[in-house]
Amino acid sequence: MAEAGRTVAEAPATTAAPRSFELRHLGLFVALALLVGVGLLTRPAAFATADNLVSILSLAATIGVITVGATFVIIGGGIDLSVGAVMALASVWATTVATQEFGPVVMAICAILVGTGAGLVNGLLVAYGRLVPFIATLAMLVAARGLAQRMSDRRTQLVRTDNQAIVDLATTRVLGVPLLVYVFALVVVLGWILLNRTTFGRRTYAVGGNPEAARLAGIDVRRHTMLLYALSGLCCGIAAILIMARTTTGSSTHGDLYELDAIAAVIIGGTLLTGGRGTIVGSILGLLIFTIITNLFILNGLNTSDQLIAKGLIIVVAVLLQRRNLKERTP
Amino acid sequence: MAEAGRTVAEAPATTAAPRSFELRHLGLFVALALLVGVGLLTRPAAFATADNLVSILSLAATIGVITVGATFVIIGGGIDLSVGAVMALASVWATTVATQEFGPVVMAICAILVGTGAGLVNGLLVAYGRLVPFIATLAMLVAARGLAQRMSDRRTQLVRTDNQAIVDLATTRVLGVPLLVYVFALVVVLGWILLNRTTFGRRTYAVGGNPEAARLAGIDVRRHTMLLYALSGLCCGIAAILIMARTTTGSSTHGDLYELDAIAAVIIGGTLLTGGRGTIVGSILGLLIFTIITNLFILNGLNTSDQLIAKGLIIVVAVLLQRRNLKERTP
Amino acid sequence: MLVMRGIVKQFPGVRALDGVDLDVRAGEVHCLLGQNGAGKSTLIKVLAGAHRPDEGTIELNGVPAAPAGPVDAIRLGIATIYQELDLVDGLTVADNIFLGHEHARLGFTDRRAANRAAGEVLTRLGHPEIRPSTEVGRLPPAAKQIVSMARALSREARLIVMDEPSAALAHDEVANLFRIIRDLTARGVAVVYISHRMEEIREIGDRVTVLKDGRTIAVGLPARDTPTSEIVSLMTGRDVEYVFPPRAARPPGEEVLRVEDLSSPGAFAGVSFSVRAGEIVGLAGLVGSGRSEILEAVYGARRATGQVLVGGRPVRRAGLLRSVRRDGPLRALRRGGVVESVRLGMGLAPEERKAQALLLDQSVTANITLGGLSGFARLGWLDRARERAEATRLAEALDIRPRDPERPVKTLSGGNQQKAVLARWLLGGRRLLLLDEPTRGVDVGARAELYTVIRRLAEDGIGVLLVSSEVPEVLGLADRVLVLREGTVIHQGDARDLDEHRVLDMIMNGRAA
Amino acid sequence: TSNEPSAAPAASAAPVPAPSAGGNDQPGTKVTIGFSAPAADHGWIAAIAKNAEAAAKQYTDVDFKPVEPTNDINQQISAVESLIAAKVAALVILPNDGQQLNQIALQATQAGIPVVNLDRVFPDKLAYRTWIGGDNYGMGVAAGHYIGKKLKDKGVTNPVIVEIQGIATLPLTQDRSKGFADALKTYGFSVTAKQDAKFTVETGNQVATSLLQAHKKIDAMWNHDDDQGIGVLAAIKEAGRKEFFMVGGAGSLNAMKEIQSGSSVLEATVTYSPTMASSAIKLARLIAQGKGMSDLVENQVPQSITLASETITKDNVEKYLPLGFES
Ligand SMILES: Nc1ncnc2c1ncn2[C@@H]1O[C@H](COP(=O)(O)OP(=O)(O)OP(=O)(O)O)[C@@H](O)[C@H]1O
Ligand SMILES: Nc1ncnc2c1ncn2[C@@H]1O[C@H](COP(=O)(O)OP(=O)(O)OP(=O)(O)O)[C@@H](O)[C@H]1O
Ligand SMILES: [Mg+2]
Ligand SMILES: [Mg+2]
Repeated sequence: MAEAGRTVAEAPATTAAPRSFELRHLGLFVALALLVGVGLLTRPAAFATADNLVSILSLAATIGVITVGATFVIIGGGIDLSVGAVMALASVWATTVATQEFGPVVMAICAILVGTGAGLVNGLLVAYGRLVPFIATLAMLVAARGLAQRMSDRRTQLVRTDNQAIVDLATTRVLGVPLLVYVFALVVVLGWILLNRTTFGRRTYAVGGNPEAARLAGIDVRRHTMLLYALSGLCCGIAAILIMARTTTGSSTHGDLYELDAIAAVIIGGTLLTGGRGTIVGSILGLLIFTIITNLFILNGLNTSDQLIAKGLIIVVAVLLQRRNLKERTP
Repeated sequence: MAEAGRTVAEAPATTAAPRSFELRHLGLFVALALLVGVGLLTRPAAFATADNLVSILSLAATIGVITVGATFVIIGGGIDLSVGAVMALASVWATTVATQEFGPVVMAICAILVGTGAGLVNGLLVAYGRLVPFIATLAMLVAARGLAQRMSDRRTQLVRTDNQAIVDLATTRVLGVPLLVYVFALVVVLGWILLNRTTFGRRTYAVGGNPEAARLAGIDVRRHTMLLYALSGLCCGIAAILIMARTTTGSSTHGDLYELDAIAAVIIGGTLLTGGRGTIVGSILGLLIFTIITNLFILNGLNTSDQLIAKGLIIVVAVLLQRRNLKERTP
Repeated sequence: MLVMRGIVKQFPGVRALDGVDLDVRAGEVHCLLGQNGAGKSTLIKVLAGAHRPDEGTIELNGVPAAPAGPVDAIRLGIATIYQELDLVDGLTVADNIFLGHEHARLGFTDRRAANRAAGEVLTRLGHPEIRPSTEVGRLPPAAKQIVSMARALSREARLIVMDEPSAALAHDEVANLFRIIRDLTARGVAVVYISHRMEEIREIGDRVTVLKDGRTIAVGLPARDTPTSEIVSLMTGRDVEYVFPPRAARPPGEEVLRVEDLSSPGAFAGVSFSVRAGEIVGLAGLVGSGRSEILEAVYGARRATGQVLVGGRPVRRAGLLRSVRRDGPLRALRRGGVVESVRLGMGLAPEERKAQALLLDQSVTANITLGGLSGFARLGWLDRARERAEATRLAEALDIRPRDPERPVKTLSGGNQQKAVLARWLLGGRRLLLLDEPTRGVDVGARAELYTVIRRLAEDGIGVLLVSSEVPEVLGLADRVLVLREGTVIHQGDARDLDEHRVLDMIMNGRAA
Repeated sequence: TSNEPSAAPAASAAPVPAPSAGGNDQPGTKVTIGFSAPAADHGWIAAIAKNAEAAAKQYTDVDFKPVEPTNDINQQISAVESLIAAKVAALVILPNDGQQLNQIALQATQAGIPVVNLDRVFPDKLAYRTWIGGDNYGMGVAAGHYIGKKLKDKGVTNPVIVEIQGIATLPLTQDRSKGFADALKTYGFSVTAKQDAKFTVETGNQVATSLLQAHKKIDAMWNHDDDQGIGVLAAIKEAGRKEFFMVGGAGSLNAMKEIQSGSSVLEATVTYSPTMASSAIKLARLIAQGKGMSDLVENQVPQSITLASETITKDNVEKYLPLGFES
């Protein structure tokens, strides 16, 4: 009897071995390699320097941290449009006169609390208020920007010189690499562990892939959803610290359109907008592709219009290269 | 065939009549009514005038036309981020020196062709190139803006006085209402008919609701998907004509962030981002809510920061009012 | 051990449960029977905490225990295998099995321990070949069903509820399932078992509760001794003869389908056969023997080498059974052309209704007419009145309940959803129907009606290609039978020359008859 | 594309005196000048970029090195970093936000690269060698005086004065509004309503449409920016409103033509000329080559140069037409 049943899953088991890490992101690596090739060809002296690499990573750091949070939300079946605005709000709040009184540590904590708080509100609206994520976070986007403008009186707030420790994140280098790149790397590693090695991560896939199944398996889908948005907000708070470091300011204009960039990076990285599938590594690779494109343009002094056209084409080509990963299961 | 024992099951059939039109959009109407109430209370003289009503409709017309196209795409399970950029490109192309030589009719045709063409490219990329819609249309957004900047050399292109017929759409009034509002109304009615009374519309729901089922039922899902994006592009072309009429210009800056507004209106109107469900009427009501909010703010002289905060709150409240329609099936 | 009393559950517009009682003893297999839509799934969802009952009490071992949610039910020792597969495609087999009670320390998962434990459970279920690290989305339906079972078994449950676990399983798998159930009951675990297959009830069941229209109408009947006819008449309120309609006297007409040397790597190879007008051809084989794949390839929905030749274009005329032009030469089907297949008069009722066939949010009408929309349209303009009339007629013919064609399909019970899938291709204008497990989840009464309908279709000159995991069904309904084993046809011949035993022998042991 | 000679004359390239007599324009050591500005989705900014490029083209001893314009501060920082890494001889920076780019400008200065700060100012004087820019406050003052005087002359009391601002979060917007309010105060007037648009034709049109509904009778309107002014004028025409007069800002060619025609409500505009970019390049070259300005007595280029905001009306528009930039 037992043997008779053997055929049920034999074929798939052999033919469909889980795609290994390298294979899954092959397309992305190819795209990256091509871009690097272009860089080496067009600007050999400027592109391949350690300095330029550091510059690319510094540029990617802020939005990279946000992308980690966005990956969680999207794998969990949601979307967070408010990331840029929440980061702006956190940066403004942390640089108000009142906050700056208390020194850099309190400023950092303030940014993180504001970010997490806004994320929590998103989470409550989506999970318990049952608002569609797109709308709830759009409302947050709008409101957070408004609030940031109000708090800052639409002015750019400088980090005071006695709180220079914040800015040091961008200027102090260890082994030639600014501290904020380390922060970025740390967030990526922690995000990866959380997603791949903890029950929280497993459940995120379940909640996004089949919420009804997750619920029936005894997962508190609402609470989990709420936590995902809070996590995204937390990342925005950390990103706020980084942007304060890089720009030495808090401003309501920070992070404009970050939401589109972050979501695009996540999707290019192979995460499905419908949830349930995706990887942190893919998202970060997707983001690096975007960042390197920009860097290449800067190095080559292309004019803006042509840059935009080229960027559109490159995105299409990059994604076609890894089409196999992205194609939906429908025809 | 079998007669016995059917009574219990039959009775409920009568009580579960499909929710009527009014009921389905009840929440939206309540939200609209509330806004109108606020308008009447705060600015009785300015708000309730025929003039202001016309003003609101004129403001809504351009993006309204785009929203109709976006509704189709989203019901069909896709998303179109390129709408604003495609409209800008169409407006620029139609106002180039070369095009303007041929008079207003050719300009209008040009705008429509450019819009439809860009939409077709989107459709090809999504349907046959198998790109994720978000990415394909994001690439189009970027590229179309770049192309528009290049064509216009980043200048605002005025509609020449001998092509004033285009501008007349905004200035000529019939029964006190500018022509472009009629164009808007016409597009809405045609869109409604297409969605609700034709096989094309029915297939749109099928393609968005379950593409695999649609395919196995003999629908050419790819072709249909392509047509949906082309339709969205067509709407962008029409919108380009309206924006040329209203601003007397073609410009690469037109339609900035229209994509977010259009998608938000569609979703507030009860269409699911996952596809397969939604209505044109809902989208238009959603859009009117947004337009009236802005109008009210300006009538009341609110500053932008407060506007943003209030807008965020109002969106949440409006959606909570019709939560029943929007709530996802998951807990 | 479990006592449910007066359970009432109201859905918008439907009283799904209207005072149901259920008693289950420890260590027994308690069968729950009832027509499609009787309320079986709803009842067990109440039990599993997935639905909150409007009225009624639940007692477990004499203690009131109304689960407030799935977590609660699990804690009370109730594990459930749901009718609709409830797995997460993006996760591995092991992750799915332990979802909600992961092997973890301080939130960190122990992947190796989970894989080991999953492997153990799967081995216990007789399926060591399902690898714990495989992504569930890549498994065929039968394997998913096994994973669902593994998941229920992985909880230390005192009561396991199985909602039509055998629907996706073939004969040998069912035997395997029964072995496991006996195992469980021997250890004092109670099992609530739902199935529409009478012979299963007789084999495994101890006692039977019958539901009808949301009410209990018989409690604790002995499963082995109650005559089938009595149970069926309790369920349906009438006498149903569980027999197959007589075969057509007329010889079959000309070929409507010829398949030549069809192969698809990894699924099947060198398949050749033909279907004539008025003929029902059955495909028998184990789960995984490639039957669904053959149907899909014939339909143009899957890449394959070889040739598929299809009869001429049908005349489009609405009407249940008379609508096919019987002439026209065979023509080769373009590969990958479902659209063309449909245009040429083919229709496929696929295996997984939810994933492959239904628009869950849409009305019954919209689902039925999806395949033949252009038949109701002129220049794309829909004639909605005619559409609704046709759909209503078909819904009545197949007894889809509730009898409301505007109701969203997702609110129908599983069996009624299946009927809606079939109704789509009965709309008319078909020359060749490909039916993949058409009676999965359909109750006894409706099943007999379905058989009649399929036979009538054939009599009207339509060719039918039928896949079913129930050998008696294939033998009783088909004119000719193809027996498949591991992707190759090992026998092809008249159904009357075969009996169940010989077919089983062939598909298990590969011995050609 | 941008340097076709035919496109230049009336429009972008500011009329720079031909390199000749004055010692300043004589070729010197070859210098590379880096240039970074916000993305050109606005006529004024586009003119800035073009003027800078055109000015650089005039000199054989200047290697012009522009980087990707962007509206994202983070990316502009990166762009400037790349220019520092390329070791240019001088930098011309029009920051998206002076405060936010201060740090990186400071780095450039510390790396020995003189920075010419164009228009939006860095808060830290150590961050730049020279600042050249327009006078935003003065622009508001000019507009305020024009409107105040005219209304006073007409004898209007309690006038309805409407202000349409540019991007609200830019310091320059706040400066302009302050100047406007201060000037009006001297006449005893104040702004009745103000709303901000986003420097685009479309937003100008949208904001104006609703503002016209909010105020059925207006006496005067100041619109900060001639680019968005096209949309504002279209809205005014559409509403058929004529009872008020309007003052523009920046000084685009379109606005000047409207003023010249005398047929629209636009009576005047106050300049904020993108020619400053040409001057900035010239200054950067001089600084890099260690020269002074030949018309000045000093040996070195001055630390800051503020352009005056001029008022263009029908009477003097002829003179300004060649300076107008195409929006
Ligand atoms: N979520 C729901 N909303 C509305 N009605 C529902 C819902 N779920 C079930 N029903 C209705 O409740 C009744 C009982 O359905 P249930 O699924 O329990 O039947 P069943 O006995 O399991 O049938 P089957 O044998 O076909 O699976 C049906 O009429 C069905 O249409
Ligand atoms: N998603 C998949 N990935 C890889 N192989 C698959 C997949 N689905 C099915 N197969 C393989 O294809 C073959 C046919 O599978 P399938 O279960 O559909 O057969 P079947 O005879 O139609 O059985 P049933 O009628 O129960 O569906 C088997 O070898 C199976 O393992
Ligand atoms: Mg059921
Ligand atoms: Mg199958």
